Amino acid sequence: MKVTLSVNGRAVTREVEPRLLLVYFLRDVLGLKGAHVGCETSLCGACTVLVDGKAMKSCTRLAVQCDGAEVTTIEGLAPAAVAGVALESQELHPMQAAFREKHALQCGFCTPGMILTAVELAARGKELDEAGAREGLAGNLCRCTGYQHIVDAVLSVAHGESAAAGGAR
Amino acid sequence: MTSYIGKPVRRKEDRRMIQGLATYVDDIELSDLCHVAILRSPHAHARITSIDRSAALAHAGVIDVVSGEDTKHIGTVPVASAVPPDKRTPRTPVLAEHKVRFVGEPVAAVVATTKEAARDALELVAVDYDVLPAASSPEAALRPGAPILHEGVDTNLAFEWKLEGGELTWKEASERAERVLEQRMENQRLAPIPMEPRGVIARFDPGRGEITLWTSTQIPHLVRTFVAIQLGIPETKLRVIAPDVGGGFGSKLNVYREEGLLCFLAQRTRKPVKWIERRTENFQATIHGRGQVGNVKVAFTAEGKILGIHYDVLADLGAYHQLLTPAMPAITGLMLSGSYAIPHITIRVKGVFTNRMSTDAYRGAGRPEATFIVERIADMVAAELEMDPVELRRANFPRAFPYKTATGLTYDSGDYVKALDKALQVSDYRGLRRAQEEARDKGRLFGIGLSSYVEICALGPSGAMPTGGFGWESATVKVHPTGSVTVMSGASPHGQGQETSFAQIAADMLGLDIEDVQVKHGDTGTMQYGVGTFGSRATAVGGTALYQALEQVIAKAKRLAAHLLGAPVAGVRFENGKFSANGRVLTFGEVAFAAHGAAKLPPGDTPGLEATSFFEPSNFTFPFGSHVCVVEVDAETGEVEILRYFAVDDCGKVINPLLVDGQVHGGIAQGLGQALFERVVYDDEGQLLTGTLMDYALPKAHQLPRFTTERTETPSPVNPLGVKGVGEAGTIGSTPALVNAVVDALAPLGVKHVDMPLTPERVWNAIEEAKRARGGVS
Amino acid sequence: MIPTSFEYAAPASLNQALALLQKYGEDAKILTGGHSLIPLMKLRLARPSMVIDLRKIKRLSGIHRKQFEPEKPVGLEIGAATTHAEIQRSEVVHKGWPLLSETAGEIGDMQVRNAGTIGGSVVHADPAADWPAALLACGATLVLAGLQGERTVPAEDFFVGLMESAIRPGEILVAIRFPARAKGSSGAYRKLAQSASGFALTGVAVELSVGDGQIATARVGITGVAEKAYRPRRTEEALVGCTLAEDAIRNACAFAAEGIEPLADIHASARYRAHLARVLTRRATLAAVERARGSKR
Amino acid sequence: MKLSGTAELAGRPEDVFDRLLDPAVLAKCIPGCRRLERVGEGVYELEVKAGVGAVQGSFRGRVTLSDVQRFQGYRMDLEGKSPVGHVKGGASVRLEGIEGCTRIHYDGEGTISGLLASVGARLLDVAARKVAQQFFEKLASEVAAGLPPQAGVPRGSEPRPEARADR
Repeated sequence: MKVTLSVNGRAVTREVEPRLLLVYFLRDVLGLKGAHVGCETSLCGACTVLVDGKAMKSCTRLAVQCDGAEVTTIEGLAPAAVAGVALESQELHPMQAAFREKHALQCGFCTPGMILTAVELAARGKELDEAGAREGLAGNLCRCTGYQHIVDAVLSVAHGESAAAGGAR
Repeated sequence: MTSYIGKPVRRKEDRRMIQGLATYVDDIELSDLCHVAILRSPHAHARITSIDRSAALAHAGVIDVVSGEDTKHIGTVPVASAVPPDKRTPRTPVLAEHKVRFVGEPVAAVVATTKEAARDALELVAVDYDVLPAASSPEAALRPGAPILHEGVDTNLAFEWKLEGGELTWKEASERAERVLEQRMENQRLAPIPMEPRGVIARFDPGRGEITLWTSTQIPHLVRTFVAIQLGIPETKLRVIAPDVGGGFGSKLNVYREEGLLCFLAQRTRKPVKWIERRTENFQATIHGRGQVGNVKVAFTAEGKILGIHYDVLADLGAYHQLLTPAMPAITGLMLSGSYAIPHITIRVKGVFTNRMSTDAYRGAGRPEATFIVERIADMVAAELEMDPVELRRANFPRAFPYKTATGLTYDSGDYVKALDKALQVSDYRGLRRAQEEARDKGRLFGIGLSSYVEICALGPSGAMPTGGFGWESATVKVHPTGSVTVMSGASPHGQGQETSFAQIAADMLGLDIEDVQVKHGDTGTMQYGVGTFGSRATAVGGTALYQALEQVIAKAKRLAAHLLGAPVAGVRFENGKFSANGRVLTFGEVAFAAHGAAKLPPGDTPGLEATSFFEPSNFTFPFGSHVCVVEVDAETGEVEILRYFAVDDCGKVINPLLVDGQVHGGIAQGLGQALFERVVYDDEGQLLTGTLMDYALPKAHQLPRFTTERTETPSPVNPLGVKGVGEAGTIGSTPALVNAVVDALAPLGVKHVDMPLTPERVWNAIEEAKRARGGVS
Repeated sequence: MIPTSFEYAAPASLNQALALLQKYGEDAKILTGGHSLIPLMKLRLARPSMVIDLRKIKRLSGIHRKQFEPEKPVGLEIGAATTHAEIQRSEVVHKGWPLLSETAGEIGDMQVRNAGTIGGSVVHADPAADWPAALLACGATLVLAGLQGERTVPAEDFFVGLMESAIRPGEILVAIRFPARAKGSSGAYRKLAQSASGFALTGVAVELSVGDGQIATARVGITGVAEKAYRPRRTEEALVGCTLAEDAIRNACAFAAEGIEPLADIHASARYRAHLARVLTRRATLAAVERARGSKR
Repeated sequence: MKLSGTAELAGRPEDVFDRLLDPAVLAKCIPGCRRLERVGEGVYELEVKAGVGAVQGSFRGRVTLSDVQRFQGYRMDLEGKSPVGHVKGGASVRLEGIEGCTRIHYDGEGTISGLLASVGARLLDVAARKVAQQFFEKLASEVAAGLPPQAGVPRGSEPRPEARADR
């Protein structure tokens, strides 16, 4: 079955089985390995991507459901992302930069999904407080960090702190 | 001259991870890659009467289907535990042979050209079972007439092990004691749940007869050695690569059936094969942790001096030994003195086979169990004597270091009073107690919990390792002609950040920009043998190996610089990456280039500038700390709210405070997980009831408080960096702090102990029972 | 993680969807957000041969104020394919039916709320889902479409049993209607979540009105406790005319699990669920009373 | 898991007993039964599509009847396999004649293995009760339909299953 959608700003059309999940469409068909599969029950959030601007679990969507949708993955988040493929040297999205600055990741497996959820959360701006950030991250599990640095990263972007400031490299 | 060590350097590994460019096993694509799906036993205990694979083989895309009959020549999955010496070690086949012994045991494997075909065909493999009664818990497994897991012996007892020591005997300790308290204590089974499940890819090169194995592991070199033994191939024909590894927490400190199996399938099908664990498989067949239930007795004086601990424990081993399964209760035994000077300690362990997945090392590995027991004891004794738990702890801390415990360990260095005092200060302990009084006056259940832990890290010296060796670590420093440096560490990380912390050490010692140092790890095909990252050892043991290699490189570079500058070696200063003598200066890069150009070498010296070093520590290190947890309990629902959490940890010298905070935060979260949420549940038939994240609760962001972390810094004398290790501290300290806080909150009702996890219902039950016991109306 | 094979269709109209449903019978499943169905399909616990995606049928999503009967006050109609997040964020809902905003915000997590739909959840009839409690408390009516036309079913007749609703083969839930709320009324939802899944160990929705220093009307919906969400009739009766004193309300809420056979599983015993039903009914009632008084001031 | 309960059928034990063991009747009464064949003395193979709500599975298995004491009772053992788990259960069934009716007492236990056990635990007790209830409801009507039309035979009452989880 044919599906046409926009991924990181680029239109793609592919023939897929109806049962193909969006996360496998991204990973196996398009080679975008940033969305990860961490559970089978739609709980861990490692597969989170933005569908039409909203954070969604790509393991709980069929690729065919996304016909006509605009999907943004971690690879396409940074402003200078070239043709949907991230480059080692490119400029980072403020949330990506904040994750590095605040040491909001360890093993990195949950990180792409975490960042995309964080992007939607941080759009709430100043009204986002710590409790709201924690509640908002409830759909993304991290086993490494205890979440505190992630919450700090989300709040720093939401509140407009410059991620580039402070700290050695 | 340090410009990186001790500073919050941002991680070098982050860039690829925040852009989705990291490479975990499942991200690796190979041409012609085939997919493996594994059929697992739905039964806890059954005889396999027949396996019909014809329908699966006929399914489109299926290349092969194998079962235990095909793999019986493959050696047993290894057990590397040296303790206890006389234990039963049954064969652990890569695919079940005749019998299955736990839900999730691999029975057959399907290889297909797509993962859809492999998954679909799995349903077509028809297995008939003759279901047997299950020994579904250690207690049940020891009952007379219990079903026997492993034929040949009429018991499920794998071993009995006893450790007894100290200046007093238990008899003396209990006779001299004012009182002896007794309590049943359980360290429930937990699932480690790294966010990346396991995954294995194997590729066979028929021309060279070589296998490349990508696996999500903490110990690539040990996997190479053991899998080569299993397969009966020379170790030179197997290359193991651990790419980016998405967390391990001990669960990837193992050699699993799928590693040998995939190598076999790659050889057999001549295709590269990939198996990615599903989360349901991860719950069933990746090791679990803890699983100890025991009875503890403590003898103490009226002044609160603990005279002896006597602990009888059943260790729930599961159906087979994995790599270190039998060693876990031994580590608990060794650490039963906690951070106290206790004149007598006995631990008697019965290791029991059960129809469940194996238990093994899970973050803390034996120490959280010990710490939970000792720290609960400290609070129980304090409550019994109506002493402040702080004073009881003070009264029992050892006064001088090194301190030799009744269990035979020597604590390297410490200042337990200092860490405790700092914890009291940052938490405003007195203020908290006042707040507690006010809250109690209003009928609120407000609790404060302490935990003063010590842990054993930097495993280990090799001779004292529960593995009977492999306590060392290695590092290679390769200086390239342009002066940039590759560090190769044997301690393969999985989230800890060694690419940064090791680069900090190298950059500082060589006076380089950190960008000029690249840390490599995880590929046995390109680097020297190493042991791995576990037991909070990477920095203390692997970092020291690096330190030694760097010293060797500097020594050689100095000789060359002296030669080039025409000065005696002793007259050359090396500072900030510059060699100077006689008023002349050479940069590190210039010396590196000269070393490779080799046109003007000192007599007898060789070209090149690199060194490999192996470090064998003389002792373990013993990090310590004090945590304070503040909770409020909802008296009606039993819900526990964590109001504040303070941690003061002493991990010796700190290379990167940012990474240390990260380790402590994550550790605390995991420890609170055990205390509040997590448990693996098997029913009486041995069925796994917590098979997904819908039923096994990992802590989520909104379920945790903000942690306040502070440090004291007592350098370890065991290594030149003075570091101790921090990977497990948070996990070890936090579990008893939370439970002590909840019991403290419930103390006015008469509650003395609550079993973990402290689910709302359990806490509510404890409240109700206490009310009934007091004759109150519920 | 890999569902069994199936056919897929995204019909443009409700009639086309109904025709497909008729054609494929019980092996067809309706898909809106997918957060009830796709998890089951990934584990292969659901194996539909046909999945009918309603995403192109515009009339199935949206939140509208609507007059259901002439001369009756204006109520609220929520399309079955409306996401939890849309309901949570809706100003109309927030102002007029705060219980619904609150309930929507308690469901799953942000990503689930962004994708999951009220209709999908309601039809799935999970005994621990949040919406059924709110629907019962609000006296909602479900609009079901079939090839023969539409019919409406009151919420209390809709939830039949464990994951079983009154929807008939061949029918599609198109909308949920909430009647207008009287002045001086308000609602609240109180839930104790199962810590792993976030589903309700017990969730209680209360919708009531206050007048003359007492509770004038009260409806209560309880989820998570029994095999289906239910209304504790004796508690509702006792609440009507009850003074606003906590003790009086406590007494009324003592019947919240009366006549119910509570579920038991590894997360909570039957006894504890019954206990939570009583406690949370009182808490939800007190919160609703507080809001109702506030709204009158 | 244990499952026990009672159900009442119209007609005396002598009238209904043989119908209870009739494959045709069983096939009609077992909820979701797609196929049922007698393959030996008291042994039936069957295919059942069973489920709760959207959770559905196809089971293949066999039912074995033993200890058959005509008009009094029998033992029934059941085994079913599906890709998502296995079910196994057994029950002793006793018939009691009460005023021209038959009261059936059943007392059984069952286990579920595999994925079904680990993800569906909370559904199982209720599902088992529901299946038992549907079975006896259908049985009551099947038996009543098979009785000679005769006045005054009291109808059976609502079946009353009780499931109890041991966990």
